[in-house]
Amino acid sequence: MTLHDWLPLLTLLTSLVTGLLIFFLAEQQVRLRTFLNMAGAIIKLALVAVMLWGTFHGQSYETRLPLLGQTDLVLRADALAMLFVGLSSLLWFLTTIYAIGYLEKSPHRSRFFGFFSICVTATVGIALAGNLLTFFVFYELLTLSTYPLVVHRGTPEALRAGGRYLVYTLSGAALLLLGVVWLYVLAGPIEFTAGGVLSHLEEESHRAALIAIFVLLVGGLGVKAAFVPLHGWLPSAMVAPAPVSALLHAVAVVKAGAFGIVRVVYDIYGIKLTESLGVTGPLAAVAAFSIIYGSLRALMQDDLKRRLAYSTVSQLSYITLGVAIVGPLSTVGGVVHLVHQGIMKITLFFCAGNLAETVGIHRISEMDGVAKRMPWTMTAFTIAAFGMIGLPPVAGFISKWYLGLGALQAGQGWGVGVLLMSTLLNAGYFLPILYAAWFKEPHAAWNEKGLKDWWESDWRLLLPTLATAVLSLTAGLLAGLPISPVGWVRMIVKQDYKLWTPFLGIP
Amino acid sequence: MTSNKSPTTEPASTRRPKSSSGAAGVREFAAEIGFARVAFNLLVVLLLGLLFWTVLDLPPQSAGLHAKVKAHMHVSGVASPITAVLLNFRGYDTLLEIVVLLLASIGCLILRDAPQSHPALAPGRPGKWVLDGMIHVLIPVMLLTAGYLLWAGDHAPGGAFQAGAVLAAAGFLLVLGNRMRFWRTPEWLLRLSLSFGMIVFVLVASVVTILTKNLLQYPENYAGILILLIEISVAGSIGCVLITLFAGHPPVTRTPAADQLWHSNDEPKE
Amino acid sequence: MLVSAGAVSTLVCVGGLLRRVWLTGPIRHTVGGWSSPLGIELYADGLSTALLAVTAVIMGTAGFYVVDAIRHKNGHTEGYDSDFFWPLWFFLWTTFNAVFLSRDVFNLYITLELLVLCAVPLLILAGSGAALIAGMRYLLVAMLGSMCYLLGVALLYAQYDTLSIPQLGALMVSSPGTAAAVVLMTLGLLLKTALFPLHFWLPSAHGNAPAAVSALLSGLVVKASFYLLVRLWFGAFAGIVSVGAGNFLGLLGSLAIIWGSLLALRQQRLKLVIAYSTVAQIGYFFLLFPLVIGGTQLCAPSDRVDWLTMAGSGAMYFMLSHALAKAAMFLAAGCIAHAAASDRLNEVIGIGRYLPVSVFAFALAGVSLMGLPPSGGFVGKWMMLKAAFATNQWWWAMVISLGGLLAAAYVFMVLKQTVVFRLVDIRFYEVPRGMQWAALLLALFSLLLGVSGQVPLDLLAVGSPFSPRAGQGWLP
Amino acid sequence: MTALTWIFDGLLTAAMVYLAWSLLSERDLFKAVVLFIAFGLLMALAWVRLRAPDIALAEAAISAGLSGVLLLDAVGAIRSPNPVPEDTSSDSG
Amino acid sequence: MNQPTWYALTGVILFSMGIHAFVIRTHLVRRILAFNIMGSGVFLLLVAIAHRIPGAAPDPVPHALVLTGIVVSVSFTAFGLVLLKKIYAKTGKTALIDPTESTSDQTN
Repeated sequence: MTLHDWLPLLTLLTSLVTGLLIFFLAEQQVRLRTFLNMAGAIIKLALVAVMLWGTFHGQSYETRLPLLGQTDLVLRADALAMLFVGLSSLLWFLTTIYAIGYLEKSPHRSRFFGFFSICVTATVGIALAGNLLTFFVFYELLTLSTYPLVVHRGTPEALRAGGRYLVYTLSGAALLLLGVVWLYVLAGPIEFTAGGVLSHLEEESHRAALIAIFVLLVGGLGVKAAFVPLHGWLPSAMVAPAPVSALLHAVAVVKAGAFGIVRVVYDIYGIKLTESLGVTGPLAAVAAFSIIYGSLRALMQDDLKRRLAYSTVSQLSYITLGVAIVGPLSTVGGVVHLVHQGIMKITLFFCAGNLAETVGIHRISEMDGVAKRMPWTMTAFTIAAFGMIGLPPVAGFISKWYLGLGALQAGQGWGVGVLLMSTLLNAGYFLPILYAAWFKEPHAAWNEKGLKDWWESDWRLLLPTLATAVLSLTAGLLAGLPISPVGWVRMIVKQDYKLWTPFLGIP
Repeated sequence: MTSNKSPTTEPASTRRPKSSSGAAGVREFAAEIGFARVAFNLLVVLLLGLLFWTVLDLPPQSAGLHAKVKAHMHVSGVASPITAVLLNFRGYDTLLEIVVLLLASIGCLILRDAPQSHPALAPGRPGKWVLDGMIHVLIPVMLLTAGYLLWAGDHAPGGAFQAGAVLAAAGFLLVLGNRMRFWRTPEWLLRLSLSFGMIVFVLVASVVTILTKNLLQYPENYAGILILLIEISVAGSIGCVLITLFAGHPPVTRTPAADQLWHSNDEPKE
Repeated sequence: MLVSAGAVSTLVCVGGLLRRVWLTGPIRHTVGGWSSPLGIELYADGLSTALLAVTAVIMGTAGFYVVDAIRHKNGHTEGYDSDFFWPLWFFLWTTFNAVFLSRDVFNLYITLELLVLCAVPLLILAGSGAALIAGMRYLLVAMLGSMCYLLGVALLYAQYDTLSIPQLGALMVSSPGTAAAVVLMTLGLLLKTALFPLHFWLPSAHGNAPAAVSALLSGLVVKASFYLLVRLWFGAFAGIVSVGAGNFLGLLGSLAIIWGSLLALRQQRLKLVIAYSTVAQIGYFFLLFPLVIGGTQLCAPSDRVDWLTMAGSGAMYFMLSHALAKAAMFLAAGCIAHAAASDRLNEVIGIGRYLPVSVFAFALAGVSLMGLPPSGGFVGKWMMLKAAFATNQWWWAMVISLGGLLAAAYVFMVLKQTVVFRLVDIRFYEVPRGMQWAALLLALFSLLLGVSGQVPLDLLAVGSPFSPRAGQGWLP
Repeated sequence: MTALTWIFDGLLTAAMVYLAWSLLSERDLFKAVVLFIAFGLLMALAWVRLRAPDIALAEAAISAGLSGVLLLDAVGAIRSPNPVPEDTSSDSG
Repeated sequence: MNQPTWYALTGVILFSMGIHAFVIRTHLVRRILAFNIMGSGVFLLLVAIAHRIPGAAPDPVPHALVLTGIVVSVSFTAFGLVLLKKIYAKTGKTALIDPTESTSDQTN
């Protein structure tokens, strides 16, 4: 058991241990709690960096713990896992700083940060999962640990939102469990291996069972990936504090669902089997419908966070669209959007939280001329908004470009149509905000919350926002380098699916 | 064979109408459960038929374990087969049974109210001299029979339980004749007498188990004596337990709460 | 002091037995040196040792809870301080050990009687009118149940002249007598296990008992008669029990899950919610019968062996983790009732701020009841689901997942109450730390079962009653 | 089976069944308990007929004697000072 | 139709009457009576099967079982009656028709 076997487990334990320790801290031990949080985040980042460097050079890390009969708990750091782990640990570091600033005087902070760290543990667990059982274990742990965060404020509507969240996620998890168990019975203990493992089952007349299992799995994951019929819990969960909706509902929880679908399609069924089963068509249709529907609903929202929530619903389905359109370029587009959307969306939520905390703005109608009061926050907001729409310098453009090209290459012209329509809709619900913020005059005095020192608001709220904005910019600009998210995804696609994709599709 | 058992629900309490109050409620309640009563009667008749068929179908000539018991009688240390089975071959059952008796008496002691006199037996009840006469005559005879039964237990019908029962009968007479303020006995004496039988049995069992490395296996030549020892202590203890079950619990005096409740809703028809 | 000495010594013995069974396989001990048809046999295989271990853990922790409750009694102590409490407590513990070890049908009759006679006085110690009536109802049900069971025993002895389960299993042939015996014994045990139509006595009994006692009642007493039913159906009656009978029990189990959960959602008192949850979870255990018995015809003969032991040990695993979780839940409810001086749900609103440990214990136990991953319940549910799919009985899989969701409904209904933010700051009684930590300890044990999956499963497989024996049992 | 024993057994069993039936459907509790004691004695007779003297002794002493006394005491306690007429009308219970 | 079968049949009849009365009657004393009748029925069956061979001595094992059974049923009866008296003293009820208010306000 060399160090390489313990690294995945260590990354998992850093946040779990800090979480459990924080649970037992009294409310007023702020400095100790902050230290623990920061230490956990930094150690995790360091470990992830080591593993990233190692995976880049072909080193494999795997921890195997006996859990249940022949299937055991497997934590494996393959390329796809490292992408998601990197994203979530980096953003956890930034969100912790943000949360410390955001929850300055509120009660129950020990309980909050305890569950917050357990959530991140679950997300890292989902990313590193080596087989479906491990994936399911952490998938459930994520549901359980996010519930206390959603109902953190204890207000009646928080409880209602929590109840709704539970109903959706637990029934989704029940579907997923049925699918997973049926798959284990059919195919025995299977692991995530590039190219899929179920091809041998296809000719043994298990087609109907395989399709049923696929529907169960994607249905279960779809709840968290916010497909349209199952997305109801996401907007109502916006009642949670800003750091929660930022990290969890923009990055960790929803990405878990999308990541699960990527795993199921690529690492369990394999792209050839999914295509031959004919399930990619309906999946693409659902994704397209979610994109359009999400954007339309976002147009009608006046509350800033609810509009961002519906935009998440639509952006998430890009990933599923990329997965559903069979082809190397669209795969790269879909998987890389997982990272890009994460960075951009978290910036938007940070700005929304910042606006709410500093000047008490919750509704878009109140945002007239807010840029004069908070220029830095609004520049970050603008960069992220441009990225969402898909304007070139920011990361969003890259993934939309790949998706479009992939759709054309796979002969699915309507895909490009959907992308164009959604880009227009994105512009439709982001540009008015920017126009109001930058060019309109503030019609009422801001009710200052007294957080303004020589920065425009508390530094702990502002710095993470700017950091993520810069990140989404650099991810767009330096897309060519191998270390950038796009480069990493192209390496995954080359390494795992034997298809080399030229940069930006230009051969 | 599909198990044709349909659950015998307790119709009286599962289908209680919400507002059963007063005689009207009960009458309408009776009508309502008519159907369930008929179904249940049918079920019982069905069970009866199945049992009839079974009894008629039992193997006619089967000696059961008689042969095996006879084969091991010489080792069991007692002559009467029943006592042998009871105390040697299935001694574990008897041990548990003594604990059952002890627990029943503990149950009664828990429910004991503050001791008061037993009005039913207030002195001067009519016919008292008949009771006194009986006590003078019967008690010594009863004690004698109890002793005999105990002694005869190992070779003739009789044994610990019968002796204990006779002792209890004697105790009842004394309690009814107001000669024994049973519930004024000091607490420790009461508890010791109740658990005496079990303590002896357990002591003997543990000593024997340590000796022969096998639970409740009496060494060959001591079996008879040990069994007798157990029987004596158990008989005494059963006597005390049964008396406690009867008299340890001072009489129920109508508490005011019960009176008030009693008249609020009329006596539910039993 | 004496109490802890007794508890520690029993724990040591059970530990020793566990190690022996783990190393050398099942142990047979003939009481009094007489072999089975004449004498009584004690038999310790994997399942009984696991149950003994779980009983020792629950009794020990609940005992610690009671000791702490007595030491800090402020007013209401729910009858723990009666001087008959500890004798009854240890008699109950001895009876559990007797039930789980004995293999003689009549001996089991007496141990069941003992169980009732220990449980009812403990129940009555609470002293309230409702407790007395609940005790009486439980006593009557137990009387009816044990008398039916005894008639079954009489019929079996009449036909086969032996009372030991393994021998009965070997001799048993299908005949009216055996059919009557099976029906009667099953009916008796169903009454005592409180399966759906016969469950009416359980909620009032478990709802009104003192917290530690209802932890034992729900956690263990109900399981003893279920364990006995499993021993009989897979030991003695293995040869003649038909698939229809198995499915019938499964059907009753599913109805129990639905009925118990729905009623649990409508209760006003915390203890009654947990009591009805017991009624529902009992339904889970009974799914074992259709899975194992039904499974013989429906799944491919080649891999039948491991699926049967899978379903069997899965249900047993679920039972073990349910025992721990339910005991933890009742102890946590005891702490909450102790603090709020009443366990009505609308009076415990916002208690999460004052009793974080007990609420966390309640949540952990709830996780195990729901069968969510980190807990032991998940392992049991996972194996039962696998067995259901392997034997192509997918409808039982539906029932299992539905049960999990319903369990989630009533657990979160309670948790929602404790998380609510209360503006008015009402005074809760101070609950001693020992009581809260006892509840948390049991919940952590239930979680431990979930994490250490493999070790208990191997223990359960030692001499498991579900592994088919050659030439006999349900393997045609 | 000689005719005499056949008749005796038949009568004994018929009496027992009849006694049990009337005991269970008796309205007045006190009468029911008295009938129960008589039933206990008949049972003792039955044990003797089945060549089980031990059980005859035990049955007579315990179930007829003891249970009878306990039941009588309980009925006495139940019967309140102003006894509500026991033999009430519709025997629904 | 020899003597043991005859007694076994009466035992079975007694058991059925007992179980029928136990479930139908709601008055506690009646139920305890029915319980005793059921007990006598079962014991009658047990002893009847112990004596099936006309010539030989009866098989002692059922006799021991019946003795134990009698003692157990008497302890149950006694405990039930004491509990009944206590319930009567506390609540004035002698039947378990409707669960008292403190258990659950609707049927179980």
